[in-house]
Amino acid sequence: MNKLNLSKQKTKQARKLAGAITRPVQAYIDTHTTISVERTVLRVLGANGMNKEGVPVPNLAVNCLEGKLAKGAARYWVNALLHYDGNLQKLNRAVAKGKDISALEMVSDVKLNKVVRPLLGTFNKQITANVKTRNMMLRRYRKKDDSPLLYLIVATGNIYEDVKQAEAAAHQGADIVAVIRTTAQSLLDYVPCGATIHGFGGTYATQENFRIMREALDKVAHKEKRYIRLVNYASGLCMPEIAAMGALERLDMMLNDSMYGVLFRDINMYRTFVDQHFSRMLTAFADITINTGEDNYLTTADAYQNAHTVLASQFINEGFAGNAGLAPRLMGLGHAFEIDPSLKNSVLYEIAQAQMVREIFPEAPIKYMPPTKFMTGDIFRGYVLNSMFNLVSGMTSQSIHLLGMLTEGILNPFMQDRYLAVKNAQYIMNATADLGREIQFAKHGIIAKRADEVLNKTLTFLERVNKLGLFKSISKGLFADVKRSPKGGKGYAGVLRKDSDYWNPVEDFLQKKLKLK
Amino acid sequence: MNKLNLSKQKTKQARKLAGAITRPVQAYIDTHTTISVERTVLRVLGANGMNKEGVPVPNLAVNCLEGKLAKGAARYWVNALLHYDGNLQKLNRAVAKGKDISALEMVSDVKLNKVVRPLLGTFNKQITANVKTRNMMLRRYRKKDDSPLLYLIVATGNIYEDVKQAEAAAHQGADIVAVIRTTAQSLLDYVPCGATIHGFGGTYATQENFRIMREALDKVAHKEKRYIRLVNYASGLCMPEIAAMGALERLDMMLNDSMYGVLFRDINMYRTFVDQHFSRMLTAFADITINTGEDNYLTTADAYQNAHTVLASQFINEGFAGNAGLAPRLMGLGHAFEIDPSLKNSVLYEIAQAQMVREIFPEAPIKYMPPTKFMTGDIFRGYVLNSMFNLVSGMTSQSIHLLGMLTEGILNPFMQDRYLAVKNAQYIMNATADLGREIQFAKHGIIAKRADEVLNKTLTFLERVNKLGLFKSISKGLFADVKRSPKGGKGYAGVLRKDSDYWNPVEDFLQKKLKLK
Amino acid sequence: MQIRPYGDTLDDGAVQLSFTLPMSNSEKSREAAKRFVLKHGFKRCEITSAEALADNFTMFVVYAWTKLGIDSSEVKDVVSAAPEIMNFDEVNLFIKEHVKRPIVIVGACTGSDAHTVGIDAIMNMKGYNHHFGLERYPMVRAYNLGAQVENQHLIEYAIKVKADAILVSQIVNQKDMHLENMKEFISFVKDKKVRKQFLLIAGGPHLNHKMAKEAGFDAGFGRGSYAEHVATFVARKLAGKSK
Amino acid sequence: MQIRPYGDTLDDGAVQLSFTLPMSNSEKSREAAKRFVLKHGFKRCEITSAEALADNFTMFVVYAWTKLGIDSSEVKDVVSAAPEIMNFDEVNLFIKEHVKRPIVIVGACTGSDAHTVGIDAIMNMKGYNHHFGLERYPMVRAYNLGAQVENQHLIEYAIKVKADAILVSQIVNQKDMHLENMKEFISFVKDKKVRKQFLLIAGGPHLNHKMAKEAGFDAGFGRGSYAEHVATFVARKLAGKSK
Ligand code: B12
Ligand code: B12
Ligand SMILES: Cc1ncc(COP(=O)(O)O)c(C=O)c1O
Ligand SMILES: Cc1ncc(COP(=O)(O)O)c(C=O)c1O
Repeated sequence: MNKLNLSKQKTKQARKLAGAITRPVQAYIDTHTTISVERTVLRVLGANGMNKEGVPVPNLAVNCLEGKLAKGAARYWVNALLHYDGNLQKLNRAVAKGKDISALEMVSDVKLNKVVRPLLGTFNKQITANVKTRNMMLRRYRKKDDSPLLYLIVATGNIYEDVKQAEAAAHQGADIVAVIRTTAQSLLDYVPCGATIHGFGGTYATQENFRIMREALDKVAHKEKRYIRLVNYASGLCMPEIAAMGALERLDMMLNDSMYGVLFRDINMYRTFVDQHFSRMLTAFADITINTGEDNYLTTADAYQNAHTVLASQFINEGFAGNAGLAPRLMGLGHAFEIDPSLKNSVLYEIAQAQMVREIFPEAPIKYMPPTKFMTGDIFRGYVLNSMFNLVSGMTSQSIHLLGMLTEGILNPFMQDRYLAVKNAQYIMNATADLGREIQFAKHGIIAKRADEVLNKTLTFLERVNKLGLFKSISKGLFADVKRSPKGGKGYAGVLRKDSDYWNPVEDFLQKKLKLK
Repeated sequence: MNKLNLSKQKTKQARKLAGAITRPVQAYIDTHTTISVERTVLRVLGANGMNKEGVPVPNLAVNCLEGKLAKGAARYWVNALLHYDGNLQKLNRAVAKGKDISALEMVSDVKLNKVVRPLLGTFNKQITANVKTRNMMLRRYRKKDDSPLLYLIVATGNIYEDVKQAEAAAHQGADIVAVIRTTAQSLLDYVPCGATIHGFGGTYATQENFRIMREALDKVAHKEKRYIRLVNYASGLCMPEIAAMGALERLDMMLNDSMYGVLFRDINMYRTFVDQHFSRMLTAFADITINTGEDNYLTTADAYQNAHTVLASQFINEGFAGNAGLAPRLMGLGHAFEIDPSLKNSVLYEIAQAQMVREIFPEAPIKYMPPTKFMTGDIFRGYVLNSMFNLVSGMTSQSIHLLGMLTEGILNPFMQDRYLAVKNAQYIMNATADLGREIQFAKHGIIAKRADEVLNKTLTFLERVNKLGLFKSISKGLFADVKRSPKGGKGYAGVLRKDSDYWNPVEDFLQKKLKLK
Repeated sequence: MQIRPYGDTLDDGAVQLSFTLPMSNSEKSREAAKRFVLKHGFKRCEITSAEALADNFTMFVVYAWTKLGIDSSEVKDVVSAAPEIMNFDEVNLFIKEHVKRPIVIVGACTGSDAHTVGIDAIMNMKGYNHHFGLERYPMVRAYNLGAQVENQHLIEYAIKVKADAILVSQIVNQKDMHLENMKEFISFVKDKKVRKQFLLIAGGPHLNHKMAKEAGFDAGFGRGSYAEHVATFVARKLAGKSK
Repeated sequence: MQIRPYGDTLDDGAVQLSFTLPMSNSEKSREAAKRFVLKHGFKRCEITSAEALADNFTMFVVYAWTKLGIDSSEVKDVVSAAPEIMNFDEVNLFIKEHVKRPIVIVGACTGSDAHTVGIDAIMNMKGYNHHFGLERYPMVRAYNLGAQVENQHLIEYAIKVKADAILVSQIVNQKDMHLENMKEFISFVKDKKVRKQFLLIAGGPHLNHKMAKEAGFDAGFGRGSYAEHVATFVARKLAGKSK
């Protein structure tokens, strides 16, 4: 696909710059860990459950390692496991009851290595089985054409209500169901446990909730003869933990961005960069597609003016993702249809941007967000904006198509809003099924020129970021008009330089599996 | 504009066939007149008013000419005028009171010719002034771009309510307002008089109603700084009379088709062919754009299967219109967006057909009808169908764009439906303003192939019609799946062969003006 | 059990509305719109959009929440004319076995209504939406008289061909003309004293079984009806086995 | 005078509705939908579309006609916070002439609400929709504290900079949290005994003047508000010349 005549040379240069930008950050990542990464390691190694106050075992375990965490929590966990006869259940129970695992006598590294192997084996088996099941179901209910996957959200706050709405969504035609998280969860430094029925504008991401929804969607998949992908958020202060949970419960996609938390949730940047790397190794291993969050830039900044920041961020996300072993086919790079609809030729610009992203990242399953910012209380107008979005998405072969809700400007979607959204997309994508293949763009026309212009601006922008360095660029507000200081934001205290004898068998395992070392 | 690579050769051939098809019909037309043509002549020569029972003077006058009409009603009218001292008012009053103008002593032809001259002069002045006023206003409120003219209907049945709704429509953004006629008017063999407030699914076409609406639209034009074109129907048994009324009251467009009445109103074909010719001479002289009715074919027959009958009919309408002195720029050839929306690539086929019509008739102000047949009670779905219609219309540069109503499948449009329709079209046409210029179609792609296929089928079809002759083709149901016998249908009794001394000074006048002789 | 609309939670009673008030667009007319909605029993409402259609007309989009519901027992008795539809083959077989002769059906779009597409959809050979029309049924003799047919003429024709059932199509419902016309039809049938001879069936986008029954017909069919609905109903009735 | 919706004729009372019932799509649920609508005072209604959203959920599109209207006198008293808006230049001039000093305005999006775009639209330099924000007004000192700001913090900040007016933005209205939060704000202001010191102004897509007044604010602004609305209101109030 090459309709825009984009310069290969320029995209190569952009990737080079993104490499240069991410390199120093990656060096930092490689030498650091976070409390959240450590908790994730424990989860992978079987940490589970919570105490009476609802504090999860991984948190309890890590909390008692103050001062020692830079050696790797795994060391103490696996050591403790030996003290409990290798019985995870017992260990979990003990930690939940307040057992301090830092105070136990330490065995040799050789011993630790031996004990950890079956734990990793179990993990390996679980994840491999999940990947197999997914692939089997995908093959069984293969989609007939290459039109975008239709993505619907549910957000009742109650996992059981969510299930009902997800079933309805699947019935209506969704290929993907995302369970929106309750508002403030990204700022919690732990992941709640169990099935939950109270959320605010969304439902808690818990492993049990994941399991319940997965089961429900598998059931409905057989009924509708369509595999329904499940999405949640590996994002916020517990990014890698949720990634692990998702891997275990066979989620198919994870919202996961290398900078979103920094920019939009004021999470510390060091914390985020380290966390995103570990999360992505996990999702890569579990064959889970990430969805990046560049679309968010366009809700606070003008979408026409700032198209290049989206592309720049995609290159950076791509760079980081590559570092974590994610194949391009798992990089759901994000962007959005957010240009002011009153702008003359706005749809042409949207086509230009969507086609550009499609061509620059040919293997990536591009995630395309519907209009949100310019959605008002006039649902009829909104319905038509969505139809243009559907048109552009289909004709530029976007991959992950978030359905626009005609009530976006008003309230959380009603059940009927989802139905209308699916019908809109299905009609337009079928009625224009081959439009993309059918048309060429004028060589120096508005569309081709616009794409070239955005690419040029992106290069200039990346050069600037490279000169300043990513940390400084963010603190100067180059992305999304938001300024964050390197040591500010939530969660910086949870970042640690790895000790020389830092031990992380899960990391080692993942790196080996992903051929990163 | 040549995006489809349509064969010039084939379109030339189609025009040749249309010429061959219309020629024998035209020969019939030239040697015949109808009661409606004769009434029209009298109207042009000042016949006006009605009797106590509401029978219009033109009808009263023509009615008393039984057996003599083949000599031309003008002869008797002008002769009678001499008997009333050249005072039209007196003559009209006398006829309304029952005066038989056939019984009066006849003066010489020379005398008649002399007396008719000032009458024609008055008519000439009125119409010329109308054309001038229109052109002046059009220049004054010139549209900035070449996007389609937005066409809205009003249909309250009450001319004063119509005015309110037309004003609102203009405020909302209409360029054209059509006053829909009351249901059965096309079958009346007279045109009612005066302002009317009771209609059924529409408002009576009367000269006074025309005047009232014209005045209102001129007022609103100054307010909105946009000339608002007024449309009515020169169609049915009184086709030429209404054309004359429209010319006098400065209507800007007239629904007028050479076969619509035959196919959809079961009006006799001879009657219709003769009437349409005279109507069109009048509209040509008054610089009024006709709108043909090919769109109607697609409401009873499948729009994909029968696209070629539309194109064939357009060639035939073009042929007849040319015979009547209409310039291509006044030929609003009709077609419609009526392909089953569930058909894969339906929008591509719509693009193909719309672009094809645009290219084959480059100077004609193509009239494009919105989806109607596939509009259901689901207004949201309907709103999106209309948005695709708006898209196709804008990108293929249609000229006269009838706005689709989201309630089309349910009821006569509400005021808010018109507003929503305008907003939909304005958004899409602005957001895709340059899309047509921006894209090319794949050389042997679906669109180009489809257009070629329709053109080929049209040729075959026209050949068949030519072989059978138009009269026989219609009686065999070749158009719109409707069969009509040559002498069947309404109004055949009103067709007469012209006598050798037939006198029609209005026809002579028009032919001279239009340089037809 | 009380039934209420479901927005995003059971019984939240959420309803979307739109309408136009003959007032200019202002805080005052927004308040008027709100009160108008609340006057209809809604407990809460929000004007989400207000757009001027003209100087003195404003269109509102409103979301409203109600506590009023309907009792499911209220609607228990509702039945459709042919609750269990037989398909093309089943109907023909059923007629062969139970009626034991072809059935005769006459239909038209009556009065001033000129819309043929609806009655054609039911009767013509090719049918509609991939559902064959009655003319295609081996066990049905179908006569489609087209549109703008006088009620009298239709009845006389039905008598002439000894029809089992008469189909009346009505598309236009402005000023309730469909109901008027249907009532006229029934009164003519009664005048002619042939009411018992025919199954009388009405159809059209603004009709349903209940409305048709109320107008004196035996059955009514609305939007989305096909030939097999009619055929099933007629066949079962003639076989005395309607369910 | 009674005011009723206008479909295509004065007082026809036509309203469009859509909603979902937790019932399967059937003649029965269509009847239920109809009765549900009629229960809300409509005289006549037509189900124009019924679509299954899931096995047990059906969405309806309905047109209904009502005879209920509202009395125009009922809504006579409705006023907006700033009925006659001054533009950018006029406001600045007005402040210069009548207040005779720059006015100080502090604003934030409060509570857990993280939406900054609304308050930015009113306050930031660049404004919104080609309407400059308050920061650009020469005669206004504007302090925008952003989103997720605690009510307490906002009030203390206002006291500190001697603000004339405090702007509170509330975007999220789920479970009425905007109103809760506004009430909390007012009670803190009262606790601090500074109610009289400030003009209190609330804004957001789910608010209007009336609602804000009811919550204890001096003014409220809804969708489509711009800086000049706020500036006009504050300037006039401070000059004692509000109209
Ligand atoms: C095509 C059409 C026309 C064509 C008709 C061609 C023809 N030969 O039929 C033409 C262009 C001639 C036309 C003219 C007019 N039309 Co018209 N037309 C339509 C249109 C676009 C489609 C109708 C259609 O074909 N539907 C498809 C069929 C298959 O659906 P259906 O009729 O509902 O039938 C189904 C069911 O109802 C049922 N059914 C129907 N009949 C029967 C009978 C039996 C026994 C059974 C069992 C079932 C059954 O089964 C069918 C299949 O599922 C509709 C809008 C729309 N989208 O519905 C307007 C519409 C019906 N027309 C309308 C109007 C007002 C007119 C005019 C009066 C306009 C005018 N002022 O000139 C004229 C005059 C017609 C007249 N005197 O009756 C209005 C009616 C408004 C109303 N609610 O009363 C509509 C709704 C458009 C609108 N929104 O204004 N029209
Ligand atoms: C952009 C956006 C976001 C961005 C916010 C970025 C930012 N920094 O602001 C991000 C992506 C972060 C976001 C997150 C969320 N959002 Co949000 N978001 C939106 C969106 C798309 C646009 C809002 C917007 O910018 N509008 C443009 C501005 C200019 O309009 P406005 O805010 O109405 O302001 C105008 C007037 O109201 C008024 N005004 C506003 N404030 C004030 C103050 C004063 C003093 C005055 C005078 C006037 C005034 O003047 C302004 C100019 O005219 C809306 C949907 C929509 N189209 O409205 C959803 C929306 C507001 N979000 C919603 C939700 C639920 C969320 C989340 C809770 C989702 C989740 N579960 O994670 C989160 C969490 C946020 C939180 N804790 O509050 C819902 C709210 C539902 C409801 N009715 O309660 C909406 C409606 C989307 C939806 N349909 O579900 N969101
Ligand atoms: C990449 C990414 N992560 C997370 C989120 C959700 O945000 P949070 O859960 O932090 O509120 C979004 C929201 O759009 C996102 O794009
Ligand atoms: C060319 C033409 N004439 C007339 C009409 C109106 O029909 P009538 O007034 O005969 O009912 C139409 C309707 O669409 C038409 O296309």
